[in-house]
Amino acid sequence: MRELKYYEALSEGLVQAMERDSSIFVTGIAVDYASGIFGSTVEATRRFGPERVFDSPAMENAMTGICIGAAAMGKRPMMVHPRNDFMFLAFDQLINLAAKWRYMYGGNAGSVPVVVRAVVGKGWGQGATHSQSLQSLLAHFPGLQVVLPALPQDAKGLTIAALQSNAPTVILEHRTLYGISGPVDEAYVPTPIGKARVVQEGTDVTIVATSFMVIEAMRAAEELAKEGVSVELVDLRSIRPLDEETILSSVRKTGRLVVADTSWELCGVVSEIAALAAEKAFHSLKAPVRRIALADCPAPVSMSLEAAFYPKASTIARAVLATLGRTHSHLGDIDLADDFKGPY
Amino acid sequence: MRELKYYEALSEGLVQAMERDSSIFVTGIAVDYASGIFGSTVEATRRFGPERVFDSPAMENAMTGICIGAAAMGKRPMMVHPRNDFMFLAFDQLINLAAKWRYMYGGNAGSVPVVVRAVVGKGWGQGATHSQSLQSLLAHFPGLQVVLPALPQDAKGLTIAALQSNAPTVILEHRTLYGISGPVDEAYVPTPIGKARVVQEGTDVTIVATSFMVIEAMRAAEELAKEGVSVELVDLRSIRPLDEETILSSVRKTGRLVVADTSWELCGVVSEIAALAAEKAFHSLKAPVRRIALADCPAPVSMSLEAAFYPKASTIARAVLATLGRTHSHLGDIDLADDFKGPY
Amino acid sequence: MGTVTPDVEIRLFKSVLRLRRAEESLAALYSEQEMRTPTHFGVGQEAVASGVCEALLPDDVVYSHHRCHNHYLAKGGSVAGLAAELYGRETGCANGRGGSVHLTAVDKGFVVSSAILGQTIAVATGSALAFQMDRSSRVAVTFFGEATCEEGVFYESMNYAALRKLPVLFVCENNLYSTESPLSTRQPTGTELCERARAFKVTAEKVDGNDTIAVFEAATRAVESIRAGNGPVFLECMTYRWREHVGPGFDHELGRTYRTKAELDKWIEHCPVKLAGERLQSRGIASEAQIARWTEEVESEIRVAVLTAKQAPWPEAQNLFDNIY
Amino acid sequence: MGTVTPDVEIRLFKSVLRLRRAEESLAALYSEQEMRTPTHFGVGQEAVASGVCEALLPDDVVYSHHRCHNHYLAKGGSVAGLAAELYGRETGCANGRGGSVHLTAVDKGFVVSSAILGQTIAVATGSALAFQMDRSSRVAVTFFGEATCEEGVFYESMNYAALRKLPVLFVCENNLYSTESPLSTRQPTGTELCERARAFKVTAEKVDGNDTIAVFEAATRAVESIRAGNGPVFLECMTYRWREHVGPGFDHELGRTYRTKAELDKWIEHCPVKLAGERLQSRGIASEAQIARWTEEVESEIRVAVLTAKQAPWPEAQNLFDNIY
Ligand SMILES: Cc1ncc(C[n+]2csc(CCOP(=O)(O)OP(=O)(O)O)c2C)c(N)n1
Ligand SMILES: Cc1ncc(C[n+]2csc(CCOP(=O)(O)OP(=O)(O)O)c2C)c(N)n1
Ligand SMILES: [Mg+2]
Ligand SMILES: [Mg+2]
Repeated sequence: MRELKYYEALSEGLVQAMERDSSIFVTGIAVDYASGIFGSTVEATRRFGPERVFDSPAMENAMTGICIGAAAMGKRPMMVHPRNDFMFLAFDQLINLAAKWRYMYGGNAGSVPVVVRAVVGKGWGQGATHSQSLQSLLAHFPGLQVVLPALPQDAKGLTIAALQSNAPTVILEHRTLYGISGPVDEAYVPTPIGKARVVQEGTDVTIVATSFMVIEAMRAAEELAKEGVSVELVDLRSIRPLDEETILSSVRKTGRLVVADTSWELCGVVSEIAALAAEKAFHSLKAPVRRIALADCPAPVSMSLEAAFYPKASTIARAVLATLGRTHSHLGDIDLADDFKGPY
Repeated sequence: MRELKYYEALSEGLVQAMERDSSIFVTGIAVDYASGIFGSTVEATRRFGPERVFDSPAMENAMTGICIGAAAMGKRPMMVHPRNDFMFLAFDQLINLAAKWRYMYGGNAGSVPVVVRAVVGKGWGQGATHSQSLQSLLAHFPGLQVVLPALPQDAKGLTIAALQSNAPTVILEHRTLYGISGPVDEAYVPTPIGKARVVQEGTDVTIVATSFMVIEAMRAAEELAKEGVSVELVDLRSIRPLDEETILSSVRKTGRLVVADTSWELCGVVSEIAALAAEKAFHSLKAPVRRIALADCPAPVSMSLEAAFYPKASTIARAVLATLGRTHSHLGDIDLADDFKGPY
Repeated sequence: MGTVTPDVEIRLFKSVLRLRRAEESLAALYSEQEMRTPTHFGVGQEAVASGVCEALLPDDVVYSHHRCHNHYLAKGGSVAGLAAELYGRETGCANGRGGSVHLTAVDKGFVVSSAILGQTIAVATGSALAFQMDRSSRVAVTFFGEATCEEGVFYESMNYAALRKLPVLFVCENNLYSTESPLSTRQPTGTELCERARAFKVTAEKVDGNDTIAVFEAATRAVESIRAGNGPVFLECMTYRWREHVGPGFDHELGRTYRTKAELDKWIEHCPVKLAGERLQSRGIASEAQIARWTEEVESEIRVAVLTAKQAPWPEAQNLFDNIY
Repeated sequence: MGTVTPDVEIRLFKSVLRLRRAEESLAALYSEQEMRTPTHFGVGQEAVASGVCEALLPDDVVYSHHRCHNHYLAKGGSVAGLAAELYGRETGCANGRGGSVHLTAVDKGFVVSSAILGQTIAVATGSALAFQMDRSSRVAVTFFGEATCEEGVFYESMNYAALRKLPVLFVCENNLYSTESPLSTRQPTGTELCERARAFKVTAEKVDGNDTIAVFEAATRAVESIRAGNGPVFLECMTYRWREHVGPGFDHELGRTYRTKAELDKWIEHCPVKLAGERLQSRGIASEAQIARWTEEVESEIRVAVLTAKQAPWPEAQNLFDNIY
């Protein structure tokens, strides 16, 4: 299959969906710039013009409400946040209205199919307010769908699926994934929301990972294979709805679980998956579950601290070995240098 | 010890703190009404007057920022939300600034000791936007403290502790607790933030509960005792910082864990506690952990649906029996009628 | 009174009468504690809803806030759907899922009301955006209280609506209070909300919100200007809430002192229903007997609605998870 | 020019000169990719920071937004603390935890800057509330860009500041763009931000933001009025950002077309540093040689700051968890 970069896959999914559905429009700060959200909205802007792709003033809260109101009249708005951290300002509209709309009006006021895309920052000293990853908060609320494409194929497929779905859907896209390439279907095929992907099968340990941690986990799995450890890697993709079945059947098979997410641990995705295993695959578990998350502090800026703040492939690999009771290993230096270039 | 109602305990803690610390002030919608936040700010208003207890326009976001700015100048603002659901509008200031302030400025800009009190609604058809319980979201973020007093003693003690602490602290107070009485120290004694309370010791099962679910769990434990089940009940009190030690040592003792919280399950407090046990008390666990949370839908309004939506004492009791492998029991009808009276 | 034909005057009167009778009946029943949903009655403020909705076409859309019964009814929502919703029944306009503050009657153009201040201001603006994109001549209207003008979302929405000249009508019901807080504790002395709107390049007008005809005429002007492509309009309607903020009681009877009985009495003097009725009679458009007949019609709609609601089925627990996605 | 003594003029010039030289030097070094923090340079906008801060007393407090270097430096923050922060060192003004957008120099009255639009508008308002409660004569100032006037928090804050007559000065630097978006895509045609402020009962004035003296005089008037208890003031300072939104480059060199080189050139013509320097010379307050000496003084402060910063220690990983609570 031909390869696309993640941002190209996002773009292709969006353009194909917009071709098919004239009710889709795209807004948010900077969506129609020449740089179009790190390339992902450039083609849509070129193809569909300012009627369907247009900039927004700085007004996250009302703009989210505006998208809801347009959706109530039959549109399919996609709102983009250059950083998901700006969404805090829009939580009221998103969580307290969009997520509840269909239910709260008894189904009689229709649905509000708003798609919110938001970019997760990391590194280059973006600091505490520009590098959070809000999946666990958002997923807490029934009525929202929350997805995190890790691979280009799913960047395209989940964009399509979100734009087809009637439920308000948040797509969190990790900035460090944008430049990564992978095979992507040319056809217009949605990735089912609520289905995890088994990236690789294995027998010794299950790693459940999200977003950028899937990439780190792939590198960890490769290295672990050299040590004779067979990893089954599950890319969660959707946090809500959660694909309990895929997770549980993998854990029931391997009996060991390591979970890695791009946010913090406390009340985070890592805890959710660990709890799920402890509740519903308890009798298969052979060892304590291990959670891998951000260090429990706000994101620091200095390079020297960022290195300690973010978990990496080696963090995952070491957790896998620990869960197997192996404390020593010939683990190579598998971590990539952070080669992101500033200013942004 | 003399008994106070929960709201009287809140009030006493606040008044005693204000007597000792002239930098404390209280604001928020309705704080200075004759009804003063269900009675809890009436005495403070009477004693300290409009200079220190004053109403706010409807402006949750800016008012939170205003409290931060006052705190930066040495004040200790307490901001009160009649429903915690209104806080979504203030998440940016609270999570993206207050929680990060001390860390993000390297400790050089001091701290912003803002106390946010917010009431959790339940029942009487308050519906999807007036009965959420936001502890798991808030606790996700390092830099915030999040506490949920269940008993009057802690309503007072945690109020005092929050007003003494330098970290921004959210106190979530469940509306249904306000009328409940219990022994309360007359002295000015803080409840330590970050310490759970063992409400009752037991040997068969650990129940970890929060807020109103502590009350339900007490009733469940009483009934279970009649069936010969010895429950150890832990009132979590603080979600962040989390008292891992108390939880883990109880689980290590009983080998069985049921967790009950006032919010949803996905990425919620129940999952956090379950995950903690699966990671750090795994080898003591004798049975699957059980999570008890809201039904996974927005809060409905109709009485007939509310009854199915909220977990109760009997839900907890049944989960305890299940974790012991007992499927049948003579469980009485231990659930109280919802006797909350409208309109609010 | 250029545009106001006798027909319109009759419709306006019948509308405020219907709103008044419905709210009064429901308020009376509320004390039975069978309607388990926090309810903000709109008694005293009917002319705003009736006057504005009379100026709209059926496919214009209306949004509202927590005090929403008047708007829902004036745009054509049924008393039956409202009463059943208050009683939490499956036959409620939101199937018993929404309660008093979350009403809907989409087929009548009443999209939704919502209980969080300011939400529907943005949402109505978004519906107006959709209409503009579709080159439709429909108008979106949002009703809200003056306290909502303290929330930032109002200004974000006005800025955007004016920027894009969106077909949205912002209707502020200024009833002088937010819960128990008077204007003086919330807005600077001398505040004129219309000045704020104009500073955002939004056309603005202030009217007597208890005068059905004044509201209707202002709304008609507004809607005409909006349909002509001149962008959003802000209408400030001065009015007064008779009953307590939430619930069926009267503040003075409940010992609340944040406002006086004398102030209430002054506004009761200036009752929108009375004004409209007297005008009909003094202009010879309707007799007292006719008014009595209309009153009986309305009362009967309400009686049937309440009776039916009380006998309607409860939502079934097995359907708790319907309509989440 | 009533209040502007030669001393003040000299201080104003030295201030804009210092800001300019510091930003230019840091921008030049930024391309080495050793300052790993997204940086919004303030070149071209110096007169706003210098003019306002000159009108303040040492214990007045200042807040800023993402484009904060000028405000930090003008209120007395050290180049050393700034440079070290950009280089991520333990000696940075935020110990390498904050980066370019999160500066602090509390002892100089520069409380903090923050990267989320609008946050510090409310925060400064809160500091003003504290001053008022303490019956202090201190003033709180917040600097922000004109795009922040699209965020609701600005209006919530203005309403509150005017309601309570708080001692806060809102300084808007209108540089015509938000990232690459011109005013025309964000604010209605004919918008005058001062009109908005006045509609909130906030005193407002618009000045040439590239004219140190005009800014200083307006700020002096504002601060006097605020200290006299007349409540908040809004100052709109018209100015222009020379470099790209974030990063050290020039848009035209990077092929960006959202604004023209010609527009930039027009504003470079109207350079605040040049204007202030020429005025000093034409009024015989300082000679070219004197200006050269001051320039050298500033350059030397910067050189030392950068050198020291580059050699300063990194934060240690073991201290990752310091200062969370
Ligand atoms: C964001 C938010 N803050 C606070 C509340 C609580 N609240 C409900 S109604 C109300 C008063 C609103 O006053 P106004 O907008 O003037 O409408 P009125 O009740 O007078 O009709 C308040 C403060 C809320 N629902 N939402
Ligand atoms: C709430 C929020 N939304 C969006 C952004 C992204 N952002 C950073 S700077 C900027 C432009 C702001 O323009 P303006 O306020 O005029 O200041 P200027 O950059 O022109 O100095 C934007 C949109 C942000 N930081 N915070
Ligand atoms: Mg009102
Ligand atoms: Mg700007």
